[in-house]
Amino acid sequence: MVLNAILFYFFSVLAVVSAILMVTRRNVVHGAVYLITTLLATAGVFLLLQAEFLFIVQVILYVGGIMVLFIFVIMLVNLDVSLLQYQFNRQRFVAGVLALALGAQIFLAIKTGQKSLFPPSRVPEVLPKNTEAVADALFGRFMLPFEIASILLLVAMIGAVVMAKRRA
Amino acid sequence: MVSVDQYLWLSLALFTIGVIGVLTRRNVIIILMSIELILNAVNINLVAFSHMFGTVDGQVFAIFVITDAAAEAAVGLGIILAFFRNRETLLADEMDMLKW
Amino acid sequence: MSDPRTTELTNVSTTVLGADEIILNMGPQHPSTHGVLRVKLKLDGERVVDSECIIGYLHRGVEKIAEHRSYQQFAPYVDRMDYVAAVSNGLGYCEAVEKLLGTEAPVRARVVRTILTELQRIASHLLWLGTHALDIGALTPVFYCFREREEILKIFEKYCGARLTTHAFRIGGLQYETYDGFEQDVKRFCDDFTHRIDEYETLLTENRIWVGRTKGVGILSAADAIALGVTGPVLRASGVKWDLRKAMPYAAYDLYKFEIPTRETGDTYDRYVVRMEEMRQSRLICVQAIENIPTGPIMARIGKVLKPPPGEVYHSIEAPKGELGYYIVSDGTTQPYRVRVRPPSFINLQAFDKMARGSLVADVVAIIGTIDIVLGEVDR
Amino acid sequence: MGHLFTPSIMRLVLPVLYAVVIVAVLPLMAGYIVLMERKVMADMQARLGPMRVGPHGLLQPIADAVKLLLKEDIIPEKADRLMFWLAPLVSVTMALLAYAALPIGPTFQIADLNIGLLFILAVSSLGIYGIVLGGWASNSHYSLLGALRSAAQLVSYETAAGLGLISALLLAGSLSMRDIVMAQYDQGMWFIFYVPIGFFIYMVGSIAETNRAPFDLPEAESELVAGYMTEYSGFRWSLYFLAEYANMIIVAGIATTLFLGGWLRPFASYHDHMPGTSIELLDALPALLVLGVALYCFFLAPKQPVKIQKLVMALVGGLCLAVSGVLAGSLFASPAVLQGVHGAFWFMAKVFGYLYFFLWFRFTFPRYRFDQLMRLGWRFLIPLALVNLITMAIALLISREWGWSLRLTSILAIAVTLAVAMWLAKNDEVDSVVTAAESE
Repeated sequence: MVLNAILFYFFSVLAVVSAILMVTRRNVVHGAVYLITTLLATAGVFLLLQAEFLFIVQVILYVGGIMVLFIFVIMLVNLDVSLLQYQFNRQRFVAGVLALALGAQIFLAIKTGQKSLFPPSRVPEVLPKNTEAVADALFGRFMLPFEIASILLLVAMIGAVVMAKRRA
Repeated sequence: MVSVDQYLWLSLALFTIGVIGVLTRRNVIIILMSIELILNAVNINLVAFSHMFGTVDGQVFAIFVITDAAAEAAVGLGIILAFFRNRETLLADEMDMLKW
Repeated sequence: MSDPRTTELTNVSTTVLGADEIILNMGPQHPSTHGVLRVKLKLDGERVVDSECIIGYLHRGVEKIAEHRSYQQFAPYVDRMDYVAAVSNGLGYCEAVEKLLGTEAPVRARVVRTILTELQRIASHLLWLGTHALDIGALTPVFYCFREREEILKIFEKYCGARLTTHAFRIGGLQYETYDGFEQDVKRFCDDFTHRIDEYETLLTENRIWVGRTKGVGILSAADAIALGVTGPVLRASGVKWDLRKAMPYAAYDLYKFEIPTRETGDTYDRYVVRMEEMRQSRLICVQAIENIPTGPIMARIGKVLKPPPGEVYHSIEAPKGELGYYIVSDGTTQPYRVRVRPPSFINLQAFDKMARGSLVADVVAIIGTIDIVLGEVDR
Repeated sequence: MGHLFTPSIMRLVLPVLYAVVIVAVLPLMAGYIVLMERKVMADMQARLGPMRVGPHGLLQPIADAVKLLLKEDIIPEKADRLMFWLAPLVSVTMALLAYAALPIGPTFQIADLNIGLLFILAVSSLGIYGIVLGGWASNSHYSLLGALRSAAQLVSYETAAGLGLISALLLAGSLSMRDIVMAQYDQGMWFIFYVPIGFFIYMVGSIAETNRAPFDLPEAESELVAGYMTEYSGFRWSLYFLAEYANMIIVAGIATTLFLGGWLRPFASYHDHMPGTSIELLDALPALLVLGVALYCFFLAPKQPVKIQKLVMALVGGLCLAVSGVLAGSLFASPAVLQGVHGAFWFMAKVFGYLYFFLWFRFTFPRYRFDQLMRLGWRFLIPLALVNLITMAIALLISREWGWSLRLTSILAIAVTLAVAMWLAKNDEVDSVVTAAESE
């Protein structure tokens, strides 16, 4: 179990540090690479929570799919001049304080609710087949949301195609 | 033992960083990436609670969050490309005209 | 009002997406321009909008040198123009000077000249096939083609001591008698060659990817071909049945029966088929010629010092690339007043822009290959 | 000392040992695949290939490796240094990471994940970043164009290859690589016979995914010179090279595990059910094969021109002799050892057989143009893979519900898919003529 804790702290520190770097970096490509490390760190956290299927979906779909899209767009608009420009907008102080206030509020919420969280269930020795369980739930109880999600993706695809069509 | 609230602190940290990114950065792509970060923080919460309750619903919902993030990224990047092709700029505060 | 600090910087943007047309420069040093040819392509995304061929990197001023050389001394320069088909160059020049002198080479010399020229045509087409297939990505044919070409070069070496720039012929006939075993070598090569050609055909002709990469690429209509003055396989692939060996027979071509392959659509695939068929026909001519090489003298009776009467002559032959013409003006002295060469590659290259316009970048490589240019002849 | 070998520690030590073996052997294997490629290419092109370094060029890979290590490592002047350094690392680590779930023998497997196949697909799909970032960091127009093209090709052919794999997964029913091989053992039939079209789709997809043969567009396009690898040189370039060959071996490994029965000996299930024939001919085959190679080496040794080459050839002969000894010896050892040693041999044999097809395609087919490549991927391969998946699922359902034998229903499924493939190919022809005309 101590290994579990070590891995958790490693992944969370990695995630937070690369998230901060992502937000502060001037070069967009470096930002994208740091975001990829954050996503991989969160994928590691999912593994710790015995959610392997989600780990795989996160790696294939998120890092392997969406981030490739991001890198493609960054390369297509390789705006060298954006490096020279000022990266933060003028209301950065107000925004920063606002965000921290929001964070403090959630912090307070977790602090008060902490006691009512009951301890994590015993980790069963034989791990339940996670992928089968997710599959049963996905095609069983969550059939309707599954269909809605597929329609959402279809709409997004058509939208993206129309958007990127040349105006010729 | 790693209890559930430590996962909550992690997702809180990522969430606040994401919000800071969205509010303070000018480059639209960085804003979009920060939104992805926020969605990820939400995912960690979902999976942590699903692990706590021993059921799998949280993970299934996390999958739906990821599909939504994919759809949103696709359309968002499409808009950025279309916008960039017309105005040659990527800065959020320069997008101040409803119709150009 | 947007932030003052940024406005002056935004118009400095160098964007990949924003640029409307990019100029791609396939420079003189390029793996698939068959020599030192520079092509400036104006691209809209992937499509070629406009192209311009820049030549001159291999210009040696051959025609100017001719004015300070005697007729015999200039003969070796001729081989250096189309170095891939040196024998045909030699034949064209020698026959032009003989026409100027009003004499003609004896029958035996003309037959041997025909055999060597046809072998040279096969060698030139083999080199074209190998490099053309290599440009489109097929790695194997080039080695098969060079294996056959090696056989032909061996025959040249045995006959006149040189493989590439052979200077095989002399004005008035031949310098050397054919070495004994010449007929057997050529016979062995011809018998073995049909099986070889079928090997290339199985590798490429029905290959879906090869057909996909060549059919409909670089189309040249018959009218455009004639307007541009294109000659040779490129013209015949566009449907015009014009071959000097049949139209204005020279050397000993009138003694033999052979067909002139033509195709209709004039795209890269048709030019490939025409050249493959031409190789078969050349082999046929060699086989017919080898059966009975007439005996007799190999050199016409012309003096050591050639002083052709003042006048001019234009004589053209069917070189592997197209119509190779020599326009020679003599002023009665031993040195020609002017030698003008009509190189087929230079004129065929003008058709490049017509073919490349509207095609994709990857096709440009195939089009350069299909016109079969040799820069030595283009730049002279 | 006893407590040191508690099962939990042993559970860690063995995989680490396997990992070290694989990571050490891989560069050597990649080098010798390069030699195999050059020799086979030469043989197909009526020439000899590398003959100078070592007997018959056997030491050529070592010479290449030394050359690459000593070569100067240039970084373009305005290149993005961090990305330039990171990109080859990403592609090599992703390539090596994929070996974690590959079952080379019944016991020789680093980690039997219950999502084995998905893990390998996920990791190999991350290889795109090595290429894309490398092209971007080299700061030259050509490598950027090459990187974008190869990324687009990889993404589109991954779907096709993935769908091809799923059709085999239907039969296996589990994602863990060991269970897949065991499923083929229980059903007594390699999956290639049940779903050959899935195998074909996966083969084409995997060729495109490793940027090879008719699809090696990005780095071999005549005007893109060397695509994303143009600016790299020396050791960094060899990292990309190692990544490409490691990917090839993984792809071959997946194909053998899913379609060709992993480490199973041909007719494996019949051997066990037939009592009495303890050492069947097929069991002795590996030992005999390697023995033959050893004898051939000894036969060639005296004929080598240089003394040192004689020595090396004799050494190689001795090595082959030792391997055949091990293979023969394991015949008489316990069945577990027999399974392990012969399993590794059969796995390697199938992998190299599969790779031979890679090489064969490379030297016979010319290159596709980029738009043809994309059209083939999206308009022919992916629809065919979907149809194949559906028909295979129906066949499986019919055989489960109505009790027909799976062989019969799968033949019906193959017939239907072939018909659809013909129809797809026909109107694909019509389209290519149309686009050619309209592009004029």
